[in-house]
Amino acid sequence: MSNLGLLRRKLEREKNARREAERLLEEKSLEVYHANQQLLELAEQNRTIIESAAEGIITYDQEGAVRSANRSALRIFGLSLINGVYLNELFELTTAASYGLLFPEESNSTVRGGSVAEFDGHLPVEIKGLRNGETFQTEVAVGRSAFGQVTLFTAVVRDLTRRKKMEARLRQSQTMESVGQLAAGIAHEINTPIQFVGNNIHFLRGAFDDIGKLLDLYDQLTSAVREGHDPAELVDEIDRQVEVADLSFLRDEFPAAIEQSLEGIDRVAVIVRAMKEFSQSPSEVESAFDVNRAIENAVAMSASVFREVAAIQTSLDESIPTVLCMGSSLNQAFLNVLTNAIEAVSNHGEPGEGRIVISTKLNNVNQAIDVCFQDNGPGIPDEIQHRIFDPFFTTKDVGQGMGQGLSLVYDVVVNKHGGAVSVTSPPLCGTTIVLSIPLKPAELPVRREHADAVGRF
Amino acid sequence: MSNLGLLRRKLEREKNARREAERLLEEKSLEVYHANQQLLELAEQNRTIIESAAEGIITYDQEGAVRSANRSALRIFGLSLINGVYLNELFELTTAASYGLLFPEESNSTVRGGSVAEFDGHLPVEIKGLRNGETFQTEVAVGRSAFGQVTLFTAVVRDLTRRKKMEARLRQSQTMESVGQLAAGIAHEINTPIQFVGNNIHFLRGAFDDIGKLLDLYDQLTSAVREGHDPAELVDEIDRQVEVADLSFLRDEFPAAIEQSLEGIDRVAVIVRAMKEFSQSPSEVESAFDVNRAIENAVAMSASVFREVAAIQTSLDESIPTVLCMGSSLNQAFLNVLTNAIEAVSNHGEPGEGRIVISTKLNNVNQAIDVCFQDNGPGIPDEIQHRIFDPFFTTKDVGQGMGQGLSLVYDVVVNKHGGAVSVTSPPLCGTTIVLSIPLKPAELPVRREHADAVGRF
Amino acid sequence: MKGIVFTELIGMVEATLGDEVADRVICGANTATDGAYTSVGTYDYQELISLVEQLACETGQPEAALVQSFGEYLFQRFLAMFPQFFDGVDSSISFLPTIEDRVHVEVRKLYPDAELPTFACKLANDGTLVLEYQSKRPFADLAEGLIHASVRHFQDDVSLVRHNLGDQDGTQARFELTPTLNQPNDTVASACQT
Amino acid sequence: MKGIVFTELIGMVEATLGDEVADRVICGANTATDGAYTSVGTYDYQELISLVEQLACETGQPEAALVQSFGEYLFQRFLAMFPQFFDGVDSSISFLPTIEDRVHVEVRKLYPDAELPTFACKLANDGTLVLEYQSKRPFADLAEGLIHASVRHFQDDVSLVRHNLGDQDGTQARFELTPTLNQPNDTVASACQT
Repeated sequence: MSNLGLLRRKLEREKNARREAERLLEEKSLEVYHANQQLLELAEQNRTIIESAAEGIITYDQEGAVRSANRSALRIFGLSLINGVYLNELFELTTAASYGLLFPEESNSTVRGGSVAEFDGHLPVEIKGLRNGETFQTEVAVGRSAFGQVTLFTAVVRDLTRRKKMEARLRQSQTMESVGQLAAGIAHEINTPIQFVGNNIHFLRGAFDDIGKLLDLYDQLTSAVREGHDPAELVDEIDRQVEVADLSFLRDEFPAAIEQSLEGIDRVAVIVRAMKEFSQSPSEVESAFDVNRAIENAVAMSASVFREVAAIQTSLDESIPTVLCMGSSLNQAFLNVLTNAIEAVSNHGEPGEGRIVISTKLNNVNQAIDVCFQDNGPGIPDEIQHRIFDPFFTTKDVGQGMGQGLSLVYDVVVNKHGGAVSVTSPPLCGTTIVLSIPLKPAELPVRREHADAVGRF
Repeated sequence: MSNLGLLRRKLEREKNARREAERLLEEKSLEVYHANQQLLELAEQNRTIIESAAEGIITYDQEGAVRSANRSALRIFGLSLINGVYLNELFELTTAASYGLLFPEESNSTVRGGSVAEFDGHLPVEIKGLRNGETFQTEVAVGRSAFGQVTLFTAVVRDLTRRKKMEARLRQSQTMESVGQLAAGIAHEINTPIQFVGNNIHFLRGAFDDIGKLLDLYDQLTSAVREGHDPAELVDEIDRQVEVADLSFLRDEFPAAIEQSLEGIDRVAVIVRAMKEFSQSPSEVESAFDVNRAIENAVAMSASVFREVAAIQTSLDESIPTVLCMGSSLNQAFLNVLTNAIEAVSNHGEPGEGRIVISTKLNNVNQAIDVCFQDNGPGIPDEIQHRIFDPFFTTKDVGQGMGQGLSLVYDVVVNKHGGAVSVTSPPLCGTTIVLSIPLKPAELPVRREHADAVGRF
Repeated sequence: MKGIVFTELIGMVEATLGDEVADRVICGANTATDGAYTSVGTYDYQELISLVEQLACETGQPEAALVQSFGEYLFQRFLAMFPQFFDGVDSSISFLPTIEDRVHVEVRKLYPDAELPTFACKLANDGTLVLEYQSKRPFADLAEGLIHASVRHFQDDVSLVRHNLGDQDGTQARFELTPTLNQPNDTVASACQT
Repeated sequence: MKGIVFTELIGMVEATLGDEVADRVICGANTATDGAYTSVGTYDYQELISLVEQLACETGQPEAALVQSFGEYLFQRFLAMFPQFFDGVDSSISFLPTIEDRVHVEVRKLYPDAELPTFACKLANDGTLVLEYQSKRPFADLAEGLIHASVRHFQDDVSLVRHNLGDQDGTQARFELTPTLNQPNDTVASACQT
């Protein structure tokens, strides 16, 4: 019976052990259930955030097949269903390089847990997206995650359409802005000669009236003489009239008034011609362009603005050839650089101390014409030199007027003409900006966007 | 012994059952481990996406204390640590209403699982954010999640600084754009009278030379007569000279040339004055403003543009008082509406068929001056009427010139002057735009942004 | 089939007929597991049928009756082991609908893969609860036993009618619990319509 | 302490001394669980000490020696139950460092809350493996038994020296495995330096 008792005790222990194991399993199961619930909720919360993000977020596998996408991605690509679609239906992947951008190698930066989407190592890239058969500009940041054997990529896609449109709109707007900004000055510049030409013509009218009366008397005199009448009384009247009209004064002043008027009219004509040449409706067609004449126009246009501010000197090499280019946009570029220089010296120097020198010369090395704008303003601090071509950069509050528009200069010279822009501003030595315009339109490289090209300065 | 065998069998079964339970538990544990790993990876992936999002994402509790935030949120609010910070340190929450925006009630839309962040029900709102003690514009979309007893809110925060800056920059740019766009036309408009005034003055110079010679002869004649010499020869010479110079022609033409010149100078002066008044450097200071004169200026400015395109009529109520306002920005608004009207009729009608009527009248009800622009262009389709005041809206491709700038009109009239803009465009009846300018500067409501106010049309 | 059904069946045989009968049943059934069951395990339902067959041999009772009795026994055990499911419930007509809505929900938390029968319930206009049992396994008898025990436990004044459905093989059946007294029963209606 | 230690101890006693001794040890120890252990459970380590005390009474052997023997037994059991940990390992000096790096990692996958001892290992320039045992519980003897068994299993030519550390209460000890033959052992070095 001891054996029996022993067995019964063992059996009891086994039963209890089994029950304990079962209890532990159910405990574990419940724990698991709750843990899963929480993780699912977290995942769902994240999913909701991702779903509501304005940026498109897609994941895709190594074959480039999309595995998931959020609402914004559908909107951005104009699709109602995106899973299973291949990347080349979403992006213009004409080159292996552009394709490669979407499949970054594992980055070397810290990867926690060995399987984490890693964005830090990969800067956003600009890729053309496809929507309803049309391309549009996107900015894509790609990350890579490994789930066991499966590698997934996550791309955060930003639609740059609106921004690009805004930038284009702004660029367009800026094209006309400088002329508009100068309008008051131009009006003033025209107004002054117009005033005195008007005064002179009024003077001429009065003078002619007097002279007309005199001519009438003289006519009577010749008639009297011819007919043998006594002219004495007429001569007296003529003398009186000569005195009244102050004929000698009139005869002295008349040519002066005429010359002054012609000079005034000429001044107006110069400005008007400059304005006209500046404001030709912008055409992208290239034609022969006289750089020196354009500089003279720019100076004429901004004459009234700078007269009290700065002495302006031109040193134009008359032997330089014309260049084949888009003239009206170059006109704008010159004017923008000039008005910036004027502003630089006016904001910082004593009145009359400002000095601006514009020179042109042939650069044989580059087969280009270098247009050099030097001012003795305060210069541009090193730390912002690389930003002055940013479309939104300004050192002043918005609304304070001129001084922007250098992004247009960059766009025109570098993007449109394949030229170069350089800025040097040694401390206390003002600023020198050189625009280098190629003599012949170069085979332009792929149109560079500003962000990519900043490194050149 | 049967009893003993029985017990041994039972014991064996219990042992096996226990081992099975133990095996199941370890199986479960491992399964759990892997499931958790996957969920953690997923959560981590989501976290990484959220972390790399350009939008700030913060979660906070019902007390408004921040629980978590992504990198962009730190950047947007200029903080290096954000957890535990309260919402009123991140946003300008001056009113209960603005505070309430960040704590939306549970929405009625489907909530999966009972605990999901829900964004659909809540549209993004614009709230002023705080960064380094300064305010900036943000757009915030708030969602609500319940975890058991805990309610968490998730806010997706977009920094609108750049966009607002871009819009302001564009608005500023557009202010000057219309004048710039008209510059070529204005130059042409000025050039013609300047040409013939120049010609006339040249004519006057020649005429005066001839007359001068004659006057010399006459002077000799009077001397001869006075001194009793024989004047016959002189008279002959005078007669010859009168004939050579065609004195009668000169005396006829001289006044005509003078009058024509004065007229030309006057035309130039009118345009220049208009240009000057238009281009006064924009000032936000209010002063007395003659609406009729501004309309005349706008018509003068755009004269050369519309002459071949449209007949323009003004019907100005001369009895309307001046208004206290920011004149230069209203000038711009008038010009923008006018150039839009010109464009409407020029793009769509036969040359010469276009007709634009501008009228002013006192609106006693609103204590405002109504400026009404009517054109017989093609009208604006219903579906885009509400968008024409959008700063980026255009029915044309970017680069095609004028026709935008209505956002400036809205900004100037509604935001800056507390006035109203209305557009009516019945099918086939052209477009009528009425700008209503209050006689006195109203107590302006909180500056309305475009998006909020679209509903008014 | 979840191990708890096996452990409880053996427990019932041991308790009512003694360890020796239980041992003979297990040995006679000659199943793969040889009678070693853990409640948290999952086993082939054919083993349960084999055990019942052996039990029928031992007792001379029909299998259906045995399975029904087991159902009644199981109800009592559930009552003891999971009192929380019976809290605030006062009749079969309010209890039975909660099998789908509450009991199975909790079971699935512990055993997400459990293949549970469905108990679709519908309250007819005359107050009759119509319950449709559907399973991959032929245990309508077990369901009947459970329902019987429930009716007895709550002391319901109802008549229970069973209609076999489908292949008539015990995998599908309709149970009708019709109140025998004309009592308006609001709580029933509300419990079943949710 | 994980239940497997308890089930294996009782298994050893049953196997070597018979069920009756095991039963007396369990009954004599008079623990809360009364000898009902499941390997997946977690139990107070004092119960193990009580069981060892009773075993010492039964056998007349010192407790330390018994625990060391149990350690050696446990090593053999692990060898049988978890062969994957011994694959491609050919010496204690290459095996022992894997306890922290591989064995405990796997244990934690199954039992995230397990309170495991640490086995910090360091390979000295002369080829000696220095292993520091540290635990909340005083089972340096168990560790020693395991290490002994390992040395025997791999037929290592090493001498084993133990230094008790800290409170000298068996919770902390340094074990030094010094090769007794002058054999260059590349695999050892690489196994330990990772």
